[in-house]
Amino acid sequence: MSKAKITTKKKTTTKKTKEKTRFDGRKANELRPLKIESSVLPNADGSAYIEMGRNKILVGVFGPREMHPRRFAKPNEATLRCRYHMSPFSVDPRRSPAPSRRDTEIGMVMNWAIEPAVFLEKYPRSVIDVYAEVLEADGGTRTACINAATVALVDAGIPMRDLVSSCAAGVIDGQIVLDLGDYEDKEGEADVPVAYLPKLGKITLLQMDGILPIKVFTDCVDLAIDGCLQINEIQREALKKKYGISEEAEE
Amino acid sequence: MSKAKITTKKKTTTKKTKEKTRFDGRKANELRPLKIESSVLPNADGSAYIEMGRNKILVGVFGPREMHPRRFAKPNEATLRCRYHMSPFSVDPRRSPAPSRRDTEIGMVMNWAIEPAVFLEKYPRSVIDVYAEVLEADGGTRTACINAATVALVDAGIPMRDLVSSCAAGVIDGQIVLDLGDYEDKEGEADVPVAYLPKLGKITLLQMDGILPIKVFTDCVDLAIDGCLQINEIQREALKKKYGISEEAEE
Amino acid sequence: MSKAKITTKKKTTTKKTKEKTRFDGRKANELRPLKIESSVLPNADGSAYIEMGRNKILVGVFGPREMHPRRFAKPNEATLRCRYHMSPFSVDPRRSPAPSRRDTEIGMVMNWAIEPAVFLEKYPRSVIDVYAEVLEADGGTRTACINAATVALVDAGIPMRDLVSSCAAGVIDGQIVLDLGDYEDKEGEADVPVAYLPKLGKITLLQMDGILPIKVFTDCVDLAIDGCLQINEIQREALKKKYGISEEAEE
Amino acid sequence: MASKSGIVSRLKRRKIQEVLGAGNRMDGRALDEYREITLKTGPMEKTSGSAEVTIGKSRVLVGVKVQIGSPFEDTPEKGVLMCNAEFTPIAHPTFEPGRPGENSIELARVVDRGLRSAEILDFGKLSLIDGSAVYMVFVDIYVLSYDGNLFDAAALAAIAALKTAKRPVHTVKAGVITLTKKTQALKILRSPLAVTLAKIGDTFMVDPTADEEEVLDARLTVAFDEDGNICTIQKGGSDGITTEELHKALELAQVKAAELRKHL
Amino acid sequence: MASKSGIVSRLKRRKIQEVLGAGNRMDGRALDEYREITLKTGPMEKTSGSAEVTIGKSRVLVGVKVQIGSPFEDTPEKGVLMCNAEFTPIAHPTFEPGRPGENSIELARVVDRGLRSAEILDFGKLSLIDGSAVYMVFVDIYVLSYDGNLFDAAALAAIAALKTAKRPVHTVKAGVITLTKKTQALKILRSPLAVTLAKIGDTFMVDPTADEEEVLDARLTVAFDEDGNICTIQKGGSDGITTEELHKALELAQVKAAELRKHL
Amino acid sequence: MASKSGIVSRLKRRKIQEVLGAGNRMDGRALDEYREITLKTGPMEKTSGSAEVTIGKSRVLVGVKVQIGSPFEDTPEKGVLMCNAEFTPIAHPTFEPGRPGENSIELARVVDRGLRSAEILDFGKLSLIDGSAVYMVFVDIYVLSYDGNLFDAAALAAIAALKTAKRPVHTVKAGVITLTKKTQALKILRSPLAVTLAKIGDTFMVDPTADEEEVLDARLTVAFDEDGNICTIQKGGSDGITTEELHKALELAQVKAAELRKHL
Repeated sequence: MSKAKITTKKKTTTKKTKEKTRFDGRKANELRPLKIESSVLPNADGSAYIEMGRNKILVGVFGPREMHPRRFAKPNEATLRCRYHMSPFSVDPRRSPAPSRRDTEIGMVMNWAIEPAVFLEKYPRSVIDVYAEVLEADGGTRTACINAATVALVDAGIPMRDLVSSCAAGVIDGQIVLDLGDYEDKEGEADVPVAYLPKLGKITLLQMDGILPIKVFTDCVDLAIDGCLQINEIQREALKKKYGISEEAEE
Repeated sequence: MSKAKITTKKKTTTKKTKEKTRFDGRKANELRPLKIESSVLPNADGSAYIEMGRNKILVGVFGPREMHPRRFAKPNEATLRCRYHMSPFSVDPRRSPAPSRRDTEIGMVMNWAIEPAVFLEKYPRSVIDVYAEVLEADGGTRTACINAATVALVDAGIPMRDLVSSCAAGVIDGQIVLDLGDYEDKEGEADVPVAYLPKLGKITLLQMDGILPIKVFTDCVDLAIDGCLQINEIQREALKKKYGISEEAEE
Repeated sequence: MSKAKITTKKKTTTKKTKEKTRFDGRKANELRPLKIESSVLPNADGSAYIEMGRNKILVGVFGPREMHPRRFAKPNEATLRCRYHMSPFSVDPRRSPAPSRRDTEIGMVMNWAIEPAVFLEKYPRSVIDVYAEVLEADGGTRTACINAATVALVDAGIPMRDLVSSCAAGVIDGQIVLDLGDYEDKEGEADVPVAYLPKLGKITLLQMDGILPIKVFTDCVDLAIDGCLQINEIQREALKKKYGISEEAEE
Repeated sequence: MASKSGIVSRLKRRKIQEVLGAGNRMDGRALDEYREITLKTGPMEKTSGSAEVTIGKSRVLVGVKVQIGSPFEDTPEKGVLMCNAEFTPIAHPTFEPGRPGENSIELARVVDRGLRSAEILDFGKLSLIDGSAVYMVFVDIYVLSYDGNLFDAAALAAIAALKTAKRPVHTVKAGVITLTKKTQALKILRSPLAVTLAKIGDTFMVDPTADEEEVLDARLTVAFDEDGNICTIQKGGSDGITTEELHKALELAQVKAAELRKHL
Repeated sequence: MASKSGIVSRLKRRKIQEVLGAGNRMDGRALDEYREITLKTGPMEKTSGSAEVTIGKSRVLVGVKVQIGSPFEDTPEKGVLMCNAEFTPIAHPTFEPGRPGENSIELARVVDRGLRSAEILDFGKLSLIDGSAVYMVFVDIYVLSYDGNLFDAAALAAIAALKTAKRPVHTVKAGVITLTKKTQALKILRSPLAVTLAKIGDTFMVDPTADEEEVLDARLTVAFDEDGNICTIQKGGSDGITTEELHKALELAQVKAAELRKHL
Repeated sequence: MASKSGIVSRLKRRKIQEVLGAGNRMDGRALDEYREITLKTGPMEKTSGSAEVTIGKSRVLVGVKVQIGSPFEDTPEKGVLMCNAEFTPIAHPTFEPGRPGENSIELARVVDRGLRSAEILDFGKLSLIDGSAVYMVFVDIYVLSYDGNLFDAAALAAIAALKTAKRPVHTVKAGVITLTKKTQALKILRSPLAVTLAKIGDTFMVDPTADEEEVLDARLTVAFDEDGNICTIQKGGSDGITTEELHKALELAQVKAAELRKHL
């Protein structure tokens, strides 16, 4: 039975129905348990640890620092350089430690998701490295990486226009649900990861794989943005806990 | 039955006998259908497309341009840099897109075949890149690449001493034949690719694999040179079609 | 039957017992046949060939020469750079010519073993390359490489504080034996390669794999040092043969 | 796909934005207008299927090869689809020979994800001996000329090549695989087509050129199947878009996808 | 693990030696005193076993995975142990992403040699079908933070992860391997633990920090099993040691290994 | 094999040409004169066969290993020959450790093509189980010292090593391969030997030194079998040759090949 068949049939019923309970007992619009902690790495300029469901991810920020080789430096702004990497034991079966094409692509979309939030123009010719290490993966790693990277950037004292918050929504058995875990991810008809800048009202990450009518897709985006707003609060809490007040970090 | 046995037995009869017809109906001294077109790539400084039998090859020339890193630049002349590359789908079965040792060797012999024809001394410290992309392969790709590269160099406005023309001859069933296609290539006792500069009377590519008495080998070279002269005319036509007159490009 | 069981049981009897004869008829404290010759490579600044048992190893020294890229140069001394490499046919079955992790580690420990003996401070900003090529391997290649490298360094005219001499000792069937060949290496309970600077009384290479009580281990080290001292004489002979007198090379 | 921070890029951007301010594009096109598109299927004889697409001066050749190989460990009874993209150095002066860069990896991944999420093949029918021998479908994207919008060209060429591909037919008897002389179409179940929009300043436009891609703020690629469903989305570029912009962009893309489909 | 020849390193060394001259260390520790050690087993759910160790600000995570694979050619009836170490770029500003460097290769090799020479597993019992299917035990050392003494942290984390690891259980019938729902402990036969000493000038100290490693003259790592036997030795650093120094170092290391063992 | 465009090379070239003008070579040899050649077979005990050749100060060691492996897909019932060349960094100050460069690839390819086109082995007899287990013949060319003319040295060493090689003998019963204690010669059917000529200005000479190779205009390598047939030709260098020059060169090469053969 193909995905499209399901989603097309259920088109009329996919309006954030919240009756069915999910694999892990969550409601359709409920996030997985989320925990963010900043300043967790002694040698990084900024860092954060996130648990989002069973995802366990460390992000370290280094910089602004000098770009090597210098000819890659941008004359008017800093270069943001995101790297996404998974530990060999983060998934089953074990994966090779060499970067995959998927890793490269996720590094690119992380970069695009975060760049609009950073005052890069304050650090011409320099580089800001954001290294995300996925220690354990449970679906939605890219959104978790973006959430942690944002907190780590603030932790590094880098001035931000806004906090980037990221979350996916998807469709399972015709129902739109928030923040899919990996059991759901594999079963689901579609997955829509989104990153959002609440102050600026901008979507900075948007991907989708699956088969969805436009309306269902945009409903997914709306639900994912709802999730982002919830996560934004948690990010602020994590920073407040560390700094007393998070506002100054956002200008 | 080993190759040498055949060729030694047939030694007396290998004098360009033209009785037998070939796999594809050609005469022994007949080229495969040949088509060359120049200026086919919008972003290259010069380019050419060749169909030689079922070979389909695009060549792009970039330069003269600055050499990076500079320490590899030659103080008194330009560096010619030929690259031979096959698409994954050019052969059966599919090949890896990573360059093979064969690719590297063919790039080297292309370089040597073409260098003597180029006024490299006019562009000290610079580099001229010649990139050959084999889209479909049908035996004799290196000769086809050289033919197209020459036209592409003229198309790029690079002054040439002569047009390099290239063709193979070989021995099949004791008969010397011109311009082997891949069915013949695999069956043949020997294959002798040659590149020739007609004005200067110089052989600039010469390779051979097989087992041949000297006399048969030199007969092959002679026949291949005949083929080169025919191809030279076709190259001139291709350039004339584009530029009205090809002579100016050769000084 | 595990290694530890053996070595623990035999602890009291492992005092350099010399009764048993070995696979190749040697006594417990007897070196394998050893031959060192210097100045064997025409293009190296210094070189040596060693046969130690069936090990056949060539070492070439190049330098002191300019370090590329320059930013890796040390301002106050030369950089010693040892490379350990095995020919594909040096072992059975054939190995890949690409360097293995073991090769990298042995290059590191060779470096540490030899560095203390070289007056690196005489050649600031330069590099001394020591390339060891194992043509045939027979157990104890790293010790043989160090012995040959030392002779090659003197041959290159590089001033040395001392000649580094290297030899392993190990435990087989509870007996401590000197300079294990590869048949013994695979059977043995432990192998302890040592490099020693006789004048300075310093151990500069020390590794061990196996399971040994401290006392047995230090007995192995003592026996290995005995072996080093014997080898030191052979190194001096090799240099004397070439230069008449080896003392000047050591300051 | 160069950096937009250099001086040349900034001048280029200023010029493009000036023209956009007057509702025009540098090459005179309307914002919702594609350049000329050509599609040729079957140009390569040694493939199972092939197609060449040009969009303006961009040119992409796709070759499909179907061969026998080993299945993935976690899907032992299924055939395999592999997408690969090569940016040949003849396509643009800034493309260098060598390992695939980020942009070619993204191109291959987006086309691959599009084909996979549209479930174009019944992979369960592409197994010969479960666990050991299945059909591998290689889709090689060969970029011959670059002037922007490779996503749409590659997606169109890929599906056109797949739809016209003929795979070899093998028989299996007592564990022995024998090649027959027959071939058979791949049976493509769905045909996703990609539409790419660029946002420069506040203006959206379809089918960006290389110059427009160099200076764009955001890029949105949407693949649609024949029923108008979205199969894949990829947002690129270092600016965000609002939900309103998204809605308009999706509507425009859906219309353009239907237009593109006429070429198939 | 930077070069000790730079100006910064030489100033650092002078300072460290001054303090050592008075019998102290920069962080106030005694020469034979470890920093605070923590060990947590089982932090990663998707592994067969895992452990995280911190020694001061150094932090190492080890994940163990047990899977089915092919045996080595020369030991067709034995399971396989593979150690790998990754210096993640978050661990230190000087660590760059990319291929493993010399230091991570040495770390993996020393831990690997320690486990192997201690014969921690009965590899003969880890074969399912001799010659074609055996259990592969992957030990991945993931360095999350570097402040010296990775050898001791990695060796402790590795053995702790292995001792708590549960491997899948398969049945073999007529050459067909079937996964059961059972798991079973790996049965670790011996537990080697590493103790690293640094020599700066003529002074030996345990558990060197990153600063101490940067300026050290010699480094000695000794792994001991539970009976006090030595399993592996690795000397590093570009100065030698005398036999007297070796004897004292071994005695000290043996005492410290017994202390470390309390964390297991 | 360095570039001939540097100042040093141009001075070198002027000097070599001056001397050639008087009919001489820098080392006093005649134009058709080889340097001293030595050949030693069997120096390496752990190989199936080995040979070391010196030509002047050039020195090449070839090791042959015969092992069981998988056949190529398109020749399932044939054994496999693999040639590999390594330019060790001890051979010349300009050789750097690392990946094989262009020159070592060309050397391996030319020797490989020579052996292959001469059909030195009956590959059909080197299969144990068609499609799954055949003998692999590895020919590893190890360049220990470089002073020009590696082609001739490597070709001579390769065929000498192959002619004296003894492969293991296995028995096959019911699909099970068992190693016996017997060995057996490889049965080399033909012995191609290469002769290399350099052209500097208008002068041809055999057996070029490193200096001569650095400044040469053209290079011609011709391999002959024992009947005087040509097996392989490789022209190198960035100048062409006329057909007259070719004829003379081939005659000279044929004579020299016969001389070289006396060393075999």
